[in-house]
Amino acid sequence: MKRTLLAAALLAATALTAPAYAQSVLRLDEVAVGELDPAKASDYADSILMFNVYDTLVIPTQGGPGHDPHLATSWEVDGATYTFTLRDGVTFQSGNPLTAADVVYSIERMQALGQGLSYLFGGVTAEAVDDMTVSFTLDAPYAPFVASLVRLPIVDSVLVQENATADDEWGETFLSANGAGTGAYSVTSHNPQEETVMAKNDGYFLEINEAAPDQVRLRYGLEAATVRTLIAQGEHDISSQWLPPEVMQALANGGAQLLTESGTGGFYVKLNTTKPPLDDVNCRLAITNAFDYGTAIQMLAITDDVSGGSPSTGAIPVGMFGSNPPSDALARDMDAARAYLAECGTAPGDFNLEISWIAEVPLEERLALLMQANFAELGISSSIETLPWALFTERVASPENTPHISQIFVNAVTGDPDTLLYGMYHSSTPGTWQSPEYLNDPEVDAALDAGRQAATDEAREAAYSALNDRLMEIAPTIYGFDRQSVFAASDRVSVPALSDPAMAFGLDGMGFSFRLMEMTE
Amino acid sequence: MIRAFRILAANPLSLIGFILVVLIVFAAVFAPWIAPYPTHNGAVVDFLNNNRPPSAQNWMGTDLVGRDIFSRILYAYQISLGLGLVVLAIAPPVGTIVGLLAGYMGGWVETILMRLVDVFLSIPPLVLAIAMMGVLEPTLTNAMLAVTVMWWPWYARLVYSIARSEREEGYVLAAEVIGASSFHIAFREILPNCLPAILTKMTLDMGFVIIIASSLSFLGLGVQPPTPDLGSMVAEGARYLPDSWWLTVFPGLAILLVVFGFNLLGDGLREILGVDE
Amino acid sequence: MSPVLRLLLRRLGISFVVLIGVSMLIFAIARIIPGDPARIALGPNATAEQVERIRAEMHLDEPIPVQYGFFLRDLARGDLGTSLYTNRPVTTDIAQFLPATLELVFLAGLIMVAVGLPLGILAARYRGRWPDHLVRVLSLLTVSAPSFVWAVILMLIFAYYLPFFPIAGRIKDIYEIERVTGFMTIDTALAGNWPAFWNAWHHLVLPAVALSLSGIGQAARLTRANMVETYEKPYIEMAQAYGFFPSRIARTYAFKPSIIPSLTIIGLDFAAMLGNAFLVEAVFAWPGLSRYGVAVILRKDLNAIMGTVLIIALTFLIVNIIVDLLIAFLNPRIRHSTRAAS
Amino acid sequence: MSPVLDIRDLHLSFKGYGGLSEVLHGISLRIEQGQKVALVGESGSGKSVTARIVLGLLQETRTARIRGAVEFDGRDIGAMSARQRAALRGTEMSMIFQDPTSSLNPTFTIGRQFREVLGRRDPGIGRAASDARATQMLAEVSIPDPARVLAAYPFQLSGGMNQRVMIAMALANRPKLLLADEPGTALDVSVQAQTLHLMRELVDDHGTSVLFISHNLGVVREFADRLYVIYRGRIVEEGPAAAIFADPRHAYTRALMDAVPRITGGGLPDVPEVSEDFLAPLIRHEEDAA
Repeated sequence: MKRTLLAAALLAATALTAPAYAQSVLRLDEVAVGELDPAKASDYADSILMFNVYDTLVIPTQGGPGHDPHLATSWEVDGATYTFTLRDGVTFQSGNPLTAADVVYSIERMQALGQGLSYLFGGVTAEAVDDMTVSFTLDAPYAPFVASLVRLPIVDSVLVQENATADDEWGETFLSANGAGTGAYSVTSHNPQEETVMAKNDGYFLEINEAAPDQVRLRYGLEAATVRTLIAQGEHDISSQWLPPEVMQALANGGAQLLTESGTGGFYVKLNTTKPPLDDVNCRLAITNAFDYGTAIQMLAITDDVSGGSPSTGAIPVGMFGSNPPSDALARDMDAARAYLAECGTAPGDFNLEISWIAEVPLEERLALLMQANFAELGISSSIETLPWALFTERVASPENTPHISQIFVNAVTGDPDTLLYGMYHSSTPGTWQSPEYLNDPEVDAALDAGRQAATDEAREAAYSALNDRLMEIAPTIYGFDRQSVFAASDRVSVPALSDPAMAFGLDGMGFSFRLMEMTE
Repeated sequence: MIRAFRILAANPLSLIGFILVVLIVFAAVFAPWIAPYPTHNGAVVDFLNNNRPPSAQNWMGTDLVGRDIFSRILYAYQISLGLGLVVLAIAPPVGTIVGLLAGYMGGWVETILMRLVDVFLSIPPLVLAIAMMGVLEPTLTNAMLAVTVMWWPWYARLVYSIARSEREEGYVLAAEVIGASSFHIAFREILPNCLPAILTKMTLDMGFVIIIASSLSFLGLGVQPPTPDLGSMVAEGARYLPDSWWLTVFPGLAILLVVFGFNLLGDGLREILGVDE
Repeated sequence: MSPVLRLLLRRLGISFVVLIGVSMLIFAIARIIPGDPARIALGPNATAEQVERIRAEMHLDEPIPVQYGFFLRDLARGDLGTSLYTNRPVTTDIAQFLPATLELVFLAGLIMVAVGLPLGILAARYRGRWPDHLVRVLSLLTVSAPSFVWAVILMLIFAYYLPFFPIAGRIKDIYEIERVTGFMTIDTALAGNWPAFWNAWHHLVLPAVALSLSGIGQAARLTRANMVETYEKPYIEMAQAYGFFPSRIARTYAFKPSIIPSLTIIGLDFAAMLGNAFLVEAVFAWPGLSRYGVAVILRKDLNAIMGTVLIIALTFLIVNIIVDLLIAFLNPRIRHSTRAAS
Repeated sequence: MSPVLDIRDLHLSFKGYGGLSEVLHGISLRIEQGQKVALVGESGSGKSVTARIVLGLLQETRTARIRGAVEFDGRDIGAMSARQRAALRGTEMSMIFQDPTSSLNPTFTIGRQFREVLGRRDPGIGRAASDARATQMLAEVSIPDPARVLAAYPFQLSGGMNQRVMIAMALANRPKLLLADEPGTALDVSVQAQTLHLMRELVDDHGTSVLFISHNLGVVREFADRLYVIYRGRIVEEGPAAAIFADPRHAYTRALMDAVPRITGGGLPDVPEVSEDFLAPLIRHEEDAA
């Protein structure tokens, strides 16, 4: 009798919790907390927020190279000066009109706060020529400047200044909890650690697809098992890219679709070139040759067609300036490894390598174990250390605290190789999460500078090709594999930008423009 | 001793506990000989055989890098039991000394020491250990340290309460009258009266220490890979529910089994030694 | 002054002293942290000037006792600093996450008492017979696994294989509930949104049961032990000699004297639940203080760590004072600490 | 008229780890209406278990094996169900215990406990009726301020006061038989004597039969009409109290009497030296021997 009652209560509870949706809702998740302040945005979750709440002057062309006008209608280049004409009649979500002053305020705010991707705009001076015209002057030639503008979100300067205080002159408190953009989605609520809720902005300056979601819920820090079950039960729509391959596989087997985003980044196993024995190039080459590239690729396979990565051919992902052809895939070579090890000044038993992995990315633990086993075949000793992301970024600030081996997924934040490689290998940018190598090599510096200053695509290609060769020679990094981000999604949503190569943006996170998605239910 | 065993044997539950503990200790000590894949406690990967359900080759399946879960559980028992032994070798003596000093000396020594104990006891045990592990590097030694730091106050309080009541007993007064030193009275007269309670608590605590230690590693604050640890095996496997259930369920049951064994045994010992809960 | 009031004042005084001690302990733990908190705070691309600015803001360049002084001063103003992780005041974070944890722990505590005590009474009433043995095995079993193991097992059975309960969160996201108390079960009721109310309960049950299991075992064992001791007391024999039914003796005569010594330990078990919530919240993606605590600890977010531990210690002290008062209320010896007649 | 209590050839044994061990080896005992009978022996002699068999408490335990007849008011207790036996307790028979303070429940007021007891006879009794009856009973045991005592908890009262409360409670339902197990041994000697005196007056007034259990012949002398001396589960001497005191014939009885002066302190009794003579057969004094 009691059991029947309980069952009835459960049924009642279930029945009561499934009313029809009044409006279409898209639910997705990210592992890290989303940073809503656009000047501080750097990782994937931040990018998703930024690209939807804010707009930029240009956006990458879908399905091809180059950039299209967005908040700007056109631009002119005159030496180191870029002049942009703004689109008429654009208003912020607050109702304030977009003016050149907003653009100037946005870049100055970013430079003043000095966080996130502000380093992209180091030597740039902005000026409002008139209400609708803004010019940028660069203090050194920078070929990918237009590309970098996809990382300059335009904020509502009037609204932010209204909410700034004497202690907080750039309105950081306000912008960390509220949106102030022109974007297709406005922030309804933002709970760090829990979720950000966004709603469609009816006043958006472009047409928004009718079927685009009315409401979007971006949840943070869900467990893989939770996401897996929620998607299977139809209560979640798009997973993060950090689900382990097995879970993606289980979802795909259960009928979920797999969305992909590729071509702008790779998995880099970074070697601290200042710490013995890895300060010796032969010791580094011994371990880069011992790494089992084939098994790593095998681990990434999700289905027969979809994989989390493709074989690496060198320091630059296939498809970018200076990359090697796909046929040059790197492979394990134990004979070469042994030969280099013989030249290495340190006995294998004395290596004592610290192999770190980022706690938020379970896949890296497996790669760490793979490396440990690979190196052990040469007799090289090592230990494994788990580092949460925040702690990792703190540790790499000094060469002594930086582990021997760090595993990083790096993407070109603007889609251009400069933003992928300059931060990693130029001697002027040591000690960030991108550069735990602490590489200091004049040849590499020269090639990087040439690449960013070159006027033509041919010259850039040549510069990055030389860079690639040099980076293979001195082996500061194990170039693990070219990254392809994979997301599992329910069939309630269709995302052309993440499933049709002709619609892809070639910029990480941009595929999550909600206005281009369609809810099919 | 023989009498103790006979009482144990008369109580089937305690006997089961005793057998469980003996079996697990045996399996842990002789893991290198018993484990079907003795190399799997360390840096071994076998991606051709990863994430396999239980089979004749791998009784409890394999984990995500292809290691035999049964073998790793046996090695993980070494870590759990070792940690328990170290904690119980340090915390009770420290707590006992503090408790004796406070209980026998009285006065400001008592006030200061017991307020200190109160401070430690007013943070839930696991929270204190988590906070400590949060600022320390996650290593086995630090995990032992964190658990020990949260553990000694319980012994201090136990010994203190016994010492305080014994302080008024005739034999202590008699010793004071003949001019015995405080040290002599505290350690030679009072301490022996605390021993049965301390010993019983230690047996019962073994299981509890294992639970706390596995909780720390469940949260990623304990032993680091590739060293096998029951708590981190459960945490790791939980990401792959419900498909790869064996990753979580077997290590979870392994914790249950060893702690259950110690609890059954401790429960029996309590009856034998006649100590109240 | 009534004895109960005197007891309350005394307990408050001691608690205050203990809380100061706790703050010192937490402060000490937080300052042995390896690494530079200012740099952790600013993230990967910070400049040296920014690091200096934050160091000065956080008083990191002052001697430790001065830092502690600043910490206490801010504490007295109810200012726990800013979380480096969420960029918000720690008090705001705690206010957001604490109710979820308390809701979970309260229900778990309730289940512990509602199931554990009757089981203990049953075992004592039939001591030495099969219900006693069964309760003994069950309670030993429940205390033998950490709550994350129970959480995983319950989840596997009752959420995955038999999908009776949801696996994560506090409520289905279609319900927009205005936050009044932060307790989802109360806020939904206040809003009069009954489907949401049931849904909140539906989410709460499984985590609460997982959290309560080891407490149930503890409570049952303890109650049984105290009841058995009480059964040896002459007044129980007297009750038997007056022919009261065994069930009435168990419920009335033996239970009340037995529950008094149990209460202190049940209070401690409640504290243990605040700790174990760290494990259960992790499994059920419960957006509570414990999950926040783990996140800030993993990120070495000093202010947030100190704030979280302090608030948990405070909650624990409050619970203990409540338990003491409850004991005083139940135990006439404390309530009437003077003799009425002699 | 049948006797209030008639025990014939009562055997009791307990099942333990080493098999059955017999505690009572066939004792017989009779209490007539209004008679005050004492059962005297050292601790462990079997006198307390006898009382618990009469109350029907030992019958409820699984380890006890009972043989022989126990008739209360003409009805065989052994043949009754547990429920029927329980129905007799607190109504037809009641008991007074050794330590009054610890025998009263520490968490309830005296008034509440009176109400529970009176409820045995009259389940629907209200608070006012119960308090009135309790006040009357307390007055009978010469308690000066009944209202205050009813509101008090046992630990707030002295031992002597609690003893009187317990006597009042035991007689509140006008039982036919009162069992008194070493009453007041825990108390001061003078207080003990006082309350025993009071108890004797009361039972005489009410015409209640009493089975008085004690190790102390000195206490019994004041109280009992008839005496049974028990040693190791056997009655060794029985008869009118006066007759036995005048002429103790059994070696054990004599040993107990010699011990009297030393045990008036109320502490542990000085057990007489064990002697072969103590195992001598039962000696029965004739009714008219006095």
